[in-house]
Amino acid sequence: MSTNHSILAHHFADLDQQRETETFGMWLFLSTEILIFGAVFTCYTVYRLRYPHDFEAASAKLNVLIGSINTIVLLSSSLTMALSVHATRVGRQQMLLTCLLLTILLGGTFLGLKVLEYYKDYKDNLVPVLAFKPEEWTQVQGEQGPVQPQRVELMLVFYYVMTGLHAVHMIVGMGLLIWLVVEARKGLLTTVRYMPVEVVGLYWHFVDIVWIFLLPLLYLTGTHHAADLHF
Amino acid sequence: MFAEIPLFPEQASTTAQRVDALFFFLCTVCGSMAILIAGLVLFFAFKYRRRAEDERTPRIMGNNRLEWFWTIAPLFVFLIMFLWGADIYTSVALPPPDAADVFVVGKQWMWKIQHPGGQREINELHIPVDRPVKLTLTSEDVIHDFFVPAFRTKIDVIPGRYVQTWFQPTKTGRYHLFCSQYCGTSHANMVGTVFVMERDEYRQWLGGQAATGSLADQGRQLFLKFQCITCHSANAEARAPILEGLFGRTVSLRNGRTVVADDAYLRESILYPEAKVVQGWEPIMPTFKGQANEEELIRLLAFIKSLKPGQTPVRNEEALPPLDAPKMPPGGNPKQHEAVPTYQPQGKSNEP
Amino acid sequence: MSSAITTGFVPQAKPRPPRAPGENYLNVAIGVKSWLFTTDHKRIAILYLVTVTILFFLGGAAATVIRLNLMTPTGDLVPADTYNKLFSAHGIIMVWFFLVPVIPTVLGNFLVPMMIGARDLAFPKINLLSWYIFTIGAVITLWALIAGGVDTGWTFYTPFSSKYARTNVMPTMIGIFISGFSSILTGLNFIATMHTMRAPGLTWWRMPLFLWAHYAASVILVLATPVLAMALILVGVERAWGIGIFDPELGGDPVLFQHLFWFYSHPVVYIMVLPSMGIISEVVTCFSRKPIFGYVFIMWSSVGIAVLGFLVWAHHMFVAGQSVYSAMIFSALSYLVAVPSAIKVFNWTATLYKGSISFETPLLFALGFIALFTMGGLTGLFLAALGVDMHVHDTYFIIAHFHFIMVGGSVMGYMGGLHYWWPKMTGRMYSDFLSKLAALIIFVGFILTFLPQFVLGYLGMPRRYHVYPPEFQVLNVMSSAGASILAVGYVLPLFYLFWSLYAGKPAGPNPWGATGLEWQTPSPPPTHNFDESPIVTTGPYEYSVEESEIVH
Amino acid sequence: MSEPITPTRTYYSVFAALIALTLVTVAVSFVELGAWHTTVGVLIGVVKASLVGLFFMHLLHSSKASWLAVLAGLFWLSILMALTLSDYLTRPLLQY
Repeated sequence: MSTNHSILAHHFADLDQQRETETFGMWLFLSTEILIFGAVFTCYTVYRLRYPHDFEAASAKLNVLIGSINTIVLLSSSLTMALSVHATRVGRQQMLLTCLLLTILLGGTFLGLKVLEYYKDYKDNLVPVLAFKPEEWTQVQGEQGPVQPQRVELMLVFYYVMTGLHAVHMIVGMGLLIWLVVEARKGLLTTVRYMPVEVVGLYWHFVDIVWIFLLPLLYLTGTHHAADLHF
Repeated sequence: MFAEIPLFPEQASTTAQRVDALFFFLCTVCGSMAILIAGLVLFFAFKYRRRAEDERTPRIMGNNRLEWFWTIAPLFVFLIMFLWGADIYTSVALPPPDAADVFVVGKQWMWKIQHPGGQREINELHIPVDRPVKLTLTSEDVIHDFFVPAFRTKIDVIPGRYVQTWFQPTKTGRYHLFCSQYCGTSHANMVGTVFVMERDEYRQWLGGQAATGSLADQGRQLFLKFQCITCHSANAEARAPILEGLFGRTVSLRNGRTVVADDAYLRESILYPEAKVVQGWEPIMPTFKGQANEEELIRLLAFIKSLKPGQTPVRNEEALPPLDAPKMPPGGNPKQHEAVPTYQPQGKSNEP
Repeated sequence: MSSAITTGFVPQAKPRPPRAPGENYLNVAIGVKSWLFTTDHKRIAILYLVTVTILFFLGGAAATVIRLNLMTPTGDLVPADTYNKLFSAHGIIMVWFFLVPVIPTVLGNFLVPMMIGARDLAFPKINLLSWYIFTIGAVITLWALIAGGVDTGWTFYTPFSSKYARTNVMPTMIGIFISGFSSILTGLNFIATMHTMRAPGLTWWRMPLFLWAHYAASVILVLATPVLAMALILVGVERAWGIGIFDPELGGDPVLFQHLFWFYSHPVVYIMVLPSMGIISEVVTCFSRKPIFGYVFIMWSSVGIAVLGFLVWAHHMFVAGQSVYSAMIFSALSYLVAVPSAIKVFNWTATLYKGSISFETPLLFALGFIALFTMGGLTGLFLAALGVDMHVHDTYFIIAHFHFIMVGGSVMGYMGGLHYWWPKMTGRMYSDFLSKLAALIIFVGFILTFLPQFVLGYLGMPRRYHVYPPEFQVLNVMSSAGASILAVGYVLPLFYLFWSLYAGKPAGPNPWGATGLEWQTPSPPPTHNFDESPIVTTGPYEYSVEESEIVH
Repeated sequence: MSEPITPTRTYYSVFAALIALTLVTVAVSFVELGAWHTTVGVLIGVVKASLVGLFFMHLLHSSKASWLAVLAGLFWLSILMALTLSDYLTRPLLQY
C-alpha cells in the first residue's frame, strides 16, 4: 500500500482532497490541544484571581531572563519552521534541510535552557516538595503584608505543570522534526508532497503559541527589577 | 415486611412542603407529557401498521409552524419550573435571622454536632419543633453531605470552608440523617438520627446533657489557651484589634478593600492571618493552622461572636487546662446503635 | 514517484481493484494478522465490537453483584470495601469503555464512510491506532480494577481521590487518560471525514441524520475529552507529590475539580445518546416507510445539543457549594438543553403519522428508546429545578434518571442499530422470534429495574450505599428482580446473533428496503465499500417516492 | 487548487514584529503595574498568537473548515473559563 510511496492514499479522490483533509485533521487536533492547555489555564485563572499577591510575588522570583531568551529562541524556531514549509513548496531541498535542522537546533536550545532554568529554580528553592523553604516567603511582602507560602507553592505547581506539559509537546515536536529530516534526505518531501512539513509546522507553531501565553502568565505577572536579569 | 411499601417520604419541615409542591407540579406536567407522547406513539403504531407489503405513504416532510410551536412552547413551562425551583433554592440559602445555631463537623465516618449551649452529640441531632435551625457545616477530611430526607435538606460539607443551610421542622419524630456524598469505606454507615422534639422536651434534653459551659465559654477557654489574649487584649497597648462586637461588622483592610466579618472571614483570619489584615495593624499574627481543629475553631468563633464591649478577658487571667473532647469508642457513639437498631449491620461497625 | 505527479498533474483516484464474485471485507483476507493490521474501517468496527462487548459484560457482572448485594439491607454478600470497588468498576467500565465508545466506534466506524459514499475514513491508520490505544487503556484499567480495585467511584472527587483513597487510583486514571486519546482520534477522524469526503451530490443538507448525530457527538469528543485528561493529570500530580491543586489544606479548592470533571462528564452523556438518536432517526423512517418529519429541526437539534450540552455542567453541583448565582445560571441553561431533545421526540412521533409501520426488531428497540428516553428526559426536568434537585441529588432518583438516559436511551438505541445493520455487517439475518423476544425482555426488565429506583430516590435512599434502612428493602428487591430479567435480555442477543453467523439466512443487499448509500452495496460490503462511486441526487429518507433516485 | 505559497518576506516581517512585541512585553514587566501585568501581557500575547496563526500557520489562506476548528476550540475554551468563573466570581457576593 505505502511500500511504493504512492502519494495519493487509496481512499481519496484526488490530492487536493487529501491535502485539505490532512490540514483540517491537524487543526482539529489543535482544537483539542487548545482545551488541554485551556483546562490548566482555567485552573490557573481561578487561583490567580483568588491569590493575586502570592501569585505576583512568586512570578517575580522566576527567571525572567531565561524565560525571555527562550521566547525569542522559540519564535526563531517558528520562523525556520515556516521557512521549511516555504522551501518545500518551492522545491529547494537544501534550504529545506537547513531550515529543519535549524528548527531542531533551536528547539534543542529551548529545552536545554529550560533544563538549566529548572536547575536554577531548584538551587533557588523554587520547587515545591523537593526544594522549597516556606520561611523565605514569609519575609516577602505582598501588597498587603507577607505572602502565604502555600499559595506561592500553588503558583509554582502551575509553573511546573504548564511548562512541563509544554516541554512534553516540544519533545514530541522534535521527534516529528527528526522524522521530517529523514524524509527530506530521502527526497520524499516535494512540491507535491509538502503536507508532512505543513502539518508538522502547524503543530510546532501551536506549541509556540502556547509559550507566547505562558510567558506573561508565569514570568511577567509580577513586577521585575533590573537585578532580576541574570542567569 | 412486604405488606407496606413506602412510596413517599415523611414531610417534616417547611422546606419539605415547598419542595413537594414543586415536585407534584413537575409530576403533573411531565406525567401528562409522557402520557401524551406514549399515547400518540401507540396510537400511530396501531393505526398505521403495515397492512400490505406495497403500501404507499404520503410524502410529509415537516411542518414549520408545528416545529416552532413545540420548540417555543416548552420554554414557557420551563421558565415556571426554573423560577419556582430557584425560589426554593434561594430561600434555603438565606437563613432567617432568628434561627438557632447548630454546628456540624463531618469526618470519616461520623457527624460531630455542637450546640451553642456547649452540648455535643455524635451522629444525633436534637432540635425543637417549629423553630428555624441554622446549620454551619465543615469537614475535617473529604467532602461529605448532610442529608435529611424528611426535611428535603441536603448540602455538601466541604473541607476548608463553612457552608450553611437551614430548616424549620414541623413534626416531632425521628428522622434519618444520611451522608450522601461518597466518602470512602463506611460511607453507608455515616448515618444518624435527627430527633425533633416538643419545646419542653427539648429544654429538658438540653439540661440533661453534660456540657462544660456554653460553646462561647468553651471558646473563651481556647482563647486563653492559645494565648490569643496576649495581643487581642482590651487595653491601649494591644498589638491587635479588639474583637468586641466585631462579628457582622464591615472591616477595612490594609489594601483598601472592605470585608464583612462573618464566619468565613474569622476562620480565614485564624488559619491564614496574613490573608486579610485589618487597616492600621501589622501582619504579625501567627497561624493557628494545625493547632486548632475544626471543632475548636467553631468554639473560638462562637466566643468571638458572643463578645460584647467590655467582655474581653483580662490578660493575666489564668488559662484553664485544655478541654478534653469526650473519648469516642472506635465504633462511634454507642447510642447510635440504640437509635436505629436495625440499621447497623451485624459485625460491621464503622471502624475508621 | 511518477513524473506526471511532479509536474503537478493530479491523477484520478486509483481504480478499484476488480473484485471476485462474493468477495467482501470479511473474506478478503484471513488470519489474525489480517485483522490486527487492518486499516479497513469495517474490520476495525468489528474489532471494536468484540472489545466493547467483552467490556459490557464485565461491567454488567459488577452490576449483577451490586444488585444482589442490595437484596438485603445489611449488605450480606460483599464487604463495604468490595462493594465500593464494584460500583466504581461498574461506572468506570460502563462509562468510558462501553457507553462512550460503543456506537461511534462500532456502528459509526462501519457506517460513516459507507453513508457518505467514501472508501474509508479520512485517516485509516489513525483509526486503527485509536483501537490500539483504546485496548491498551482498557487493559490497564481492567488490570487496576481487578488487581486491587479502586474505590473512588467513577467521579474521582477530590480530596478523596487525591489524598484519602488507598486503592489503585493512579493506574485507573492512567488507563482512562490513555483511552481518552482514542476518543479524541475517533471524533477527529469522523469530523474530517464528513467535511472532506462526502460523495458527489451529498451536500450537508442531504446527510442522513445518523451522520449529523455523529458529527455532533464527535465535536463533543474532540472538545470535552481533553479537559478530562487534564483534570486527571492534575489529580495525579496532586496524588503523586502531595501538592495541593484541589486540596483545601494547601490553598486549593476541591470544587474546582468538579467543574473540570463535569465540563467533560456532562457532555459525555450526549456523546452516548446523540449517536443513539441518529440510529432512531434511521430506523423510524425505514420501518414507517416515510421521510423523517422536520429534518432540519432534528439536524439543528443535534448541533444544538452539542453546543448547549457544554453550558450546563454545574447542575451536577447544585448542592456542592457553588455560588447561588452560578447555580441559577446553570439551572436556567439546563432547561434550554431540554428543548432540542424534546424536538427530536416530537419529530419521531410525527414521522410515524400516516406511515406504513412494520414491527421489525429494530423498530421495537427504537420505540423502546423513545419511551425510555422520554421518561429519562422528563425526569431530567426535575433535576434541573434547583429546589427539587436539593432533595434528590445523589440519591437513587439520579441513578434511575441517568440509567433511563444511558441504558434506556443509549443502549436501547445501540441494540436497535445493531439489529438494523447486522445484516449489512455480516450478510446474515438473525432469528426474528428471539430478537423480538429480547427486545421485549429488555424493555420489561429495564422498567422493573429502574422505576422503583425513582421512588427509592425520592424516599431519600442515597446512592453508593452498601447498607440501607430496612424500609427500603421491598423496592430494592423489586429492582434486583428486574435486573435479573434485564440480564437475560442482554445475554440472549449474544447467542442468536452469534448463531446467525453460521445458520442465519443470507440477508441480501437491502433486507429492510431502506434508502441510504450503505444499502446500495452488497452485504457484507466489499473492502472498497462500493463497486462504483455513488452520486447522490436527493435528500435522505425518500421512502415515499416511486423508486430510488440514487443513480449508480 | 492548492494553497498559495507565502513569500519569505512575509515571514521575516512577521518574525520582526514578534520579536519586537516580545521585547515590549518583557520591558513592561519592569514597570510597576500590579495586577495589570497579566492583562497587558495576555493582550500582547493575543496579538502575537494571531500573527503566528494568521501568517506562520497560514490561517489567512486556510479553508473555512480550519477556521471552524480554531474558532470552535476558542469558543469552547471561553465557555469553560466564563462559566467556571461565574461560580468563583459570584461566591463572595452572598454573605451569610
